[in-house]
Amino acid sequence: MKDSMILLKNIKSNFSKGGPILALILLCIFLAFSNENFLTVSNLMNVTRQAAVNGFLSLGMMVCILTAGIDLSIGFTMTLSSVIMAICAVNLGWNPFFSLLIGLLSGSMLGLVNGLLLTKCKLPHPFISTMGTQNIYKGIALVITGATPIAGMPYVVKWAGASFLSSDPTTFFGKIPVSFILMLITYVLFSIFLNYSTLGRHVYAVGGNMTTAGLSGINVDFVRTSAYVISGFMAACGGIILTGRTDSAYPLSGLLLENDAIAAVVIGGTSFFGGKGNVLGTFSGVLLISVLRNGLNLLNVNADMQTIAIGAVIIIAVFIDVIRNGGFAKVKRHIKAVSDKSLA
Amino acid sequence: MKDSMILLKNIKSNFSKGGPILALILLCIFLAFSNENFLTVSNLMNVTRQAAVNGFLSLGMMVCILTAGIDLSIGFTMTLSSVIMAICAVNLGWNPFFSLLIGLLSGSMLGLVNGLLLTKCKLPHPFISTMGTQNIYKGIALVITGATPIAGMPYVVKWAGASFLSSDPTTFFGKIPVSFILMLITYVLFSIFLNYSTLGRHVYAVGGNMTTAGLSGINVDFVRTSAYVISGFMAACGGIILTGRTDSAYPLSGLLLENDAIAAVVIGGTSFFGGKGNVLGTFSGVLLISVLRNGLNLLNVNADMQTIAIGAVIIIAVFIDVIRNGGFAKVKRHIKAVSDKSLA
Amino acid sequence: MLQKTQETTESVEPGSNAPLLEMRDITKMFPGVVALSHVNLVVRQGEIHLLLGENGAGKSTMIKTIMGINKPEGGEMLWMGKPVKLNTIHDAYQLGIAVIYQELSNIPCLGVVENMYLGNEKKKGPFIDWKEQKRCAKIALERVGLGNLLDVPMENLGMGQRQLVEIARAVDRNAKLIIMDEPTSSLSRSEIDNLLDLMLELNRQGISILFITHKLDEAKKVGHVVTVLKDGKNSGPTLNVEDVSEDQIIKLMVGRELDEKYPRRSVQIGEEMFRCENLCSDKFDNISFHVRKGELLGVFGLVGAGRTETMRAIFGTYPLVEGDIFIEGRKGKVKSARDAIDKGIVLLTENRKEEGLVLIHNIVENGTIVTMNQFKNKFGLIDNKKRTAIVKKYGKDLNLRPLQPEKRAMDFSGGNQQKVVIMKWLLSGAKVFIFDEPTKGVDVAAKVEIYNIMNNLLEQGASIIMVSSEIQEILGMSDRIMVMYEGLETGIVNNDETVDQEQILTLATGGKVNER
Amino acid sequence: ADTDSDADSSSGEKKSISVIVMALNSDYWHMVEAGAKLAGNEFGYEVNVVGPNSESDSVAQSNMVEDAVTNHVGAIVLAPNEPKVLVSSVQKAKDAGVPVIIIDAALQTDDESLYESFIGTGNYEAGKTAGEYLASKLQKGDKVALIRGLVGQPTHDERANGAKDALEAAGMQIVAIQPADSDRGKAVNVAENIIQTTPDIKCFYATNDEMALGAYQAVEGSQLQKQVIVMGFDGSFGALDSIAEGKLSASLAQKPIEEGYLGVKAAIEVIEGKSVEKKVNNGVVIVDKDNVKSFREEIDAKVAESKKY
Ligand SMILES: Nc1ncnc2c1ncn2[C@@H]1O[C@H](COP(=O)(O)OP(=O)(O)OP(=O)(O)O)[C@@H](O)[C@H]1O
Ligand SMILES: Nc1ncnc2c1ncn2[C@@H]1O[C@H](COP(=O)(O)OP(=O)(O)OP(=O)(O)O)[C@@H](O)[C@H]1O
Ligand SMILES: [Mg+2]
Ligand SMILES: [Mg+2]
Repeated sequence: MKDSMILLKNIKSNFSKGGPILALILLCIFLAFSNENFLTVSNLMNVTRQAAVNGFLSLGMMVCILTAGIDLSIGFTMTLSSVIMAICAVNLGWNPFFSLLIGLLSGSMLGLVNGLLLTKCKLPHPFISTMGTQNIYKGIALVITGATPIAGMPYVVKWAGASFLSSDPTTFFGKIPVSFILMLITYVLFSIFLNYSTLGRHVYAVGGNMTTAGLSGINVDFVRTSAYVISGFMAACGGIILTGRTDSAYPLSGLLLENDAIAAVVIGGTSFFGGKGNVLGTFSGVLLISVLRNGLNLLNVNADMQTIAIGAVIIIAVFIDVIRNGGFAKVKRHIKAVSDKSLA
Repeated sequence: MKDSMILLKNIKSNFSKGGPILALILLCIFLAFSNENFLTVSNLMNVTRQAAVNGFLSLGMMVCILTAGIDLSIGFTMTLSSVIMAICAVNLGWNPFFSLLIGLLSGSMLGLVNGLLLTKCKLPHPFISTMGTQNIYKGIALVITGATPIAGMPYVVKWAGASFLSSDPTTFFGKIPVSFILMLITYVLFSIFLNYSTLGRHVYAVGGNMTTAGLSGINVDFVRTSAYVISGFMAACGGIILTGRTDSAYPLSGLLLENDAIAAVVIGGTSFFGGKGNVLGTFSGVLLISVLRNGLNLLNVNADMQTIAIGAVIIIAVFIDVIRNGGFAKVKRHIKAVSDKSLA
Repeated sequence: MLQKTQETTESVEPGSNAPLLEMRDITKMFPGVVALSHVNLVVRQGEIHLLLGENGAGKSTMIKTIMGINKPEGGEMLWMGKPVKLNTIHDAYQLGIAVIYQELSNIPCLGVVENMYLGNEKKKGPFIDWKEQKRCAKIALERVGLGNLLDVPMENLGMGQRQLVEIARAVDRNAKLIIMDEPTSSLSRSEIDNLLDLMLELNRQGISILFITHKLDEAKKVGHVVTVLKDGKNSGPTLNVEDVSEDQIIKLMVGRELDEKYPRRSVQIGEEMFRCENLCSDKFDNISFHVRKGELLGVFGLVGAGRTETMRAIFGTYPLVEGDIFIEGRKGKVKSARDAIDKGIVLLTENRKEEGLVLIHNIVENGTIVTMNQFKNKFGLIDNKKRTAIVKKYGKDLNLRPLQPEKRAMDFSGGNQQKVVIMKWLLSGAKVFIFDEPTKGVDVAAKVEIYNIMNNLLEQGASIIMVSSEIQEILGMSDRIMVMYEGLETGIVNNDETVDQEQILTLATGGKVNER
Repeated sequence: ADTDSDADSSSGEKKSISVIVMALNSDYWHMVEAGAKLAGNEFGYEVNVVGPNSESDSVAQSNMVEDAVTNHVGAIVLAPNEPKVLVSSVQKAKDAGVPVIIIDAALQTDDESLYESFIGTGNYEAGKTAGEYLASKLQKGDKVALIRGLVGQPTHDERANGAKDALEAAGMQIVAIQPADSDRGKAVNVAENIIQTTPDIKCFYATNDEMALGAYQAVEGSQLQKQVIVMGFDGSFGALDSIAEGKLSASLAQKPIEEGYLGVKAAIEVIEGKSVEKKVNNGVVIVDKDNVKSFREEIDAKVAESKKY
């Protein structure tokens, strides 16, 4: 009896959390009616696979935004770390797993630089510092590759980025991409991390009110720095997926990827002012963007129109969230008050 | 006696405002020693001319940032308004001045859309709404031009963007670009606007504390919307200069221009949290970026290294400001305490 | 380094006079300010120690120094007789010091339990042990009377409840010393009484309390000893509360005697200036009152009674569903703050830092934010010289200290900040002033100055509506008193000899008294 | 082309040549750089190769032209990344007496006196050649998809349009023209999505090699590599490797090394007062598995040589 009440409440609260899911479902319904290929298993798996890279980046971005920050360098952090990994694995011929580790480590280090610029050098806002490092990381990636892609990734990288659970494409598992499963696992882990670990909760606290968090004995600098390290690490993960998927690490791969990540996070309902947001929302945001691009391709929409559609969807998705969350609260309150009055 | 004291104080206070000027001077000194062509009149005028477009965009961006906002669509607002102007003037053959007016008007309207999305649709942060409109404006510009440039601008546009005060290049005035003078005039006007007009002061108040401003009878929505209209208008001005300079309006002209504008504004000492900043700072920021790019070109630094240099300069310039403003007071104190300790 | 202290499990006998915390010769400087200069403070075991002083005297700075947030330039700290040096707040917690800061330190978007354990989570392995946290939180919250609020987000609580959560946090940490920096400034009467009772109860259990407040009556009610700070220095030695009178304490704080806590005025009350009838919204219903020229209408009620919303509705910044407003007898509608200002109604919000000032801007900007347009010269440009001159003049009249127009609002003390807010409204030439909690967090001397300003206004023919949760202030200043309870008007009484505190409090808790 | 520029005072030493490419962020332009350096060395001139960060940044490129003029270079070799936008800066160079050689993409102007010589094929023509090649490998009515760079970027507009016109003329069915912003990762997505709607696709043509390699990745992922031809543009090293491995079917190479070499050579000739041809068509090569080996060897040799200096 009581349990079922709680369950109901939980479902309701989860659904009310899920504004972006609503936008996602609407879009899917529209696409299902517009193109018969959209709702096929192979296409849906297609979408999930295409979501993976942005999926990883968005998680990192989300953590930064939760602390009321932002990481504009995320795209080229990804590029630089994957390029470093590729150099180790391909040019230097080192052990693939060791190279992978180096890649992940470089990503974290690049994130650390962002974090330290913010907390130790006291740069006023991560927008600036990461805008700076974005350029620096990009430049370094171009310099160390000589602007040439590095092809021929080791098997483990290709496995992560391009393969399926089973090698037989006729079976069910043969249709499920490894990258999507990896992404799913990461999302679950992140959900646990953000909800049940000290650092995770501190991320919310710092984003909610930095001064208060500091006065409560939270090491704010540590939390903020960690957010950027996590972001760098996730970027490196995304880099591995992308490198595997394209079988090459190329120095411009990160171009503008931060925009998709920010869009996914914000569409997912994370507050731009920090402290509020959840993994499920970001997940929906990531899928929404992926579905959108897939749909535009399936419908063979003109290139220029695609740009417009993407802009419009960003605005509409956020707007739906605004309405749902009572951003028009004042208006609503007024309406409610008026109607209460007329009933009395 | 007393006057000279005041003068001294004024200079000091202006200089302390002028952190970015310091960075600019340092850079200029360095370049003057590294390349004999840097300090020639013709090159300096070159720099100023190259600064003009960003100069206009940065002013608009600055007003938005002063209200604690941002206008990521500024680049494509510029593009779309200049493309509209070009269509009127070239394709439709309308009166040049009338077309110019339409261009400026479209810029303001596009800005108005940004403002209304923020204030009427209550989108949470201009970062999102202008990221959306950026894509939309870009798409529209591509659609209405069919993705091809429009060349053959009327004389007045070319005069503004490409000509010199005098047509005789051997005279002094023949070396001074009209666009730079227009930019200078606009900066002076803006300085007056921001310091001596009600709306200008309200921009600061709203950025400093939106709630207080609202409760003090300031129409916050109006001020914020105005900021984006101004930004749109300035973008259109920048568009005219660029169109004149290149004698063509092309649909990708706005790509990534918002980054340079943001960088100039923030390097110029405007607070990313709103309410603080001045025109002189932005001016130095604009020149700094322009000098930097010019210098790197003169020194034949290759593109990758230029990217790195620009990233580094963004960070360093902001860092200088942090130090100057005593952001490191704590650190300094700490160092002092430690050294006191070790001496004792 | 942090010195480990012995864990003493048995509670200390109250009255035993061993020093618990000693701050010796503390000096703390901020750029341009000496916040503390050779200050000594000894808190003994089992005592409630009052730390008093004017706004800006350095009380909060002292607290932050104790907690290791401020690193002092000079002086030392002793805990139970042993010198200690705190590097982080955790060191303080470790010793058994808990603190409730002046600015509430909770995070509204997180839950109550989570807020209690913020920075000090109970863990099971790498994860937070939510169950254990909940269990412990429940015990602590029950001690402060909030046992049923476990699952609520902080933002749904009232101010008083939030304050209690902070205390529960301190209790849960087994603190030996709880420091409270003005915990009562945003609480209602009954909440204050609750809190004071709780303090006495905690004290009985052997916990020492360092208590900062500007309300001397409550201070005298619970305090054992008192230390007064003035301009960052000790103003006299620590005294037993029983041995000193309120006036003596005030003299230590201010450096002179205050003539009268509630200065009298002689004003001829004139015709009606403002009237509202039947105001309704979601937070209040059926509010009708009027105020006349030269009259001060006090509005009393418990926190949450809906007074703020009512005033905001009059000021045009809260949606009004129904009701009429008359200004000087003429019916009018107030659509926005600007509209209200233009019609001569202004509102001093209760929250001066967030809603009254632009903290990063200077006094000239803040003072003229409402009236910018009045300073235009013939070219339509704002005349900054004129602005500065007027602000200086008004600042002088209001006794603003320091009188530096270029100084940022954030660098002024609370009372002086309030004066800046008052200045901006004075400049607007309003006729009806609504003061919402005008003396919240303001020291005794500054309070009197603010009362004098109000009296001046009344003498010049203005009308004032003063919302306050402090009954003395209401009784001391009002001509008439309106009382609200849960959004309803429970009575308007003339403030003459026949009115007493009990009557008003009865009204404020919903009881009825004959209307006059 | 003799000039009255004041920089002539330093007549004793040889002037430098500034090569300004569309962007210095791909193999292609690095090969142009190599060719340019080669020529510089051969004739004993200092050659500086610069370029903006992105092929769509025409303003930066205009600035580079102006800055080169300021630097009193002897001549400018320019690959304009916008055919109209760059006209005004070339005009400035001409006004200052600095001769300009255009390479790779044409400058769209009526005033041919602005530049001394144009060396290259033009992207539209090259795209057409690619289209014709593909048509020869396909059956009439086969389904073809085009993956292109940023919309509004003239290079890619022309490459796409040229191929489209040729393919349509030969009776192929073009099922999609979709943008992938010259990015390999995006191209994989786009190609995958196109395969969803058109599983019987016969050919992908991409307007640069990066996108072609991405498209091939998608084709391979769907195990269609046997039936689908994937062709790129540029003849980059990655593409050449892939062709050699039998993956990518072909790439259209515009002979970047020659382009750089001939551009600088022409510039030197102009400086030394010799006359140059107004328009040089240096031709294109379609590299496929038949000629990839020889083509690669030739390039490697030249690059190695240019690296020596
Ligand atoms: N972080 C800081 N930077 C600069 N000055 C400061 C800082 N904190 C406090 N001050 C200054 O130190 C002095 C003491 O301030 P403090 O907050 O301790 O006063 P207080 O006694 O708590 O006053 P109130 O009763 O208003 O809370 C004031 O002049 C204040 O302006
Ligand atoms: N969500 C909140 N965040 C911060 N402060 C709040 C919040 N809600 C209420 N307060 C503050 O708590 C106090 C009580 O607010 P509430 O709205 O419950 O009462 P009220 O209508 O202001 O009643 P009154 O003015 O009669 O005290 C006020 O000081 C208000 O500013
Ligand atoms: Mg204090
Ligand atoms: Mg209130």
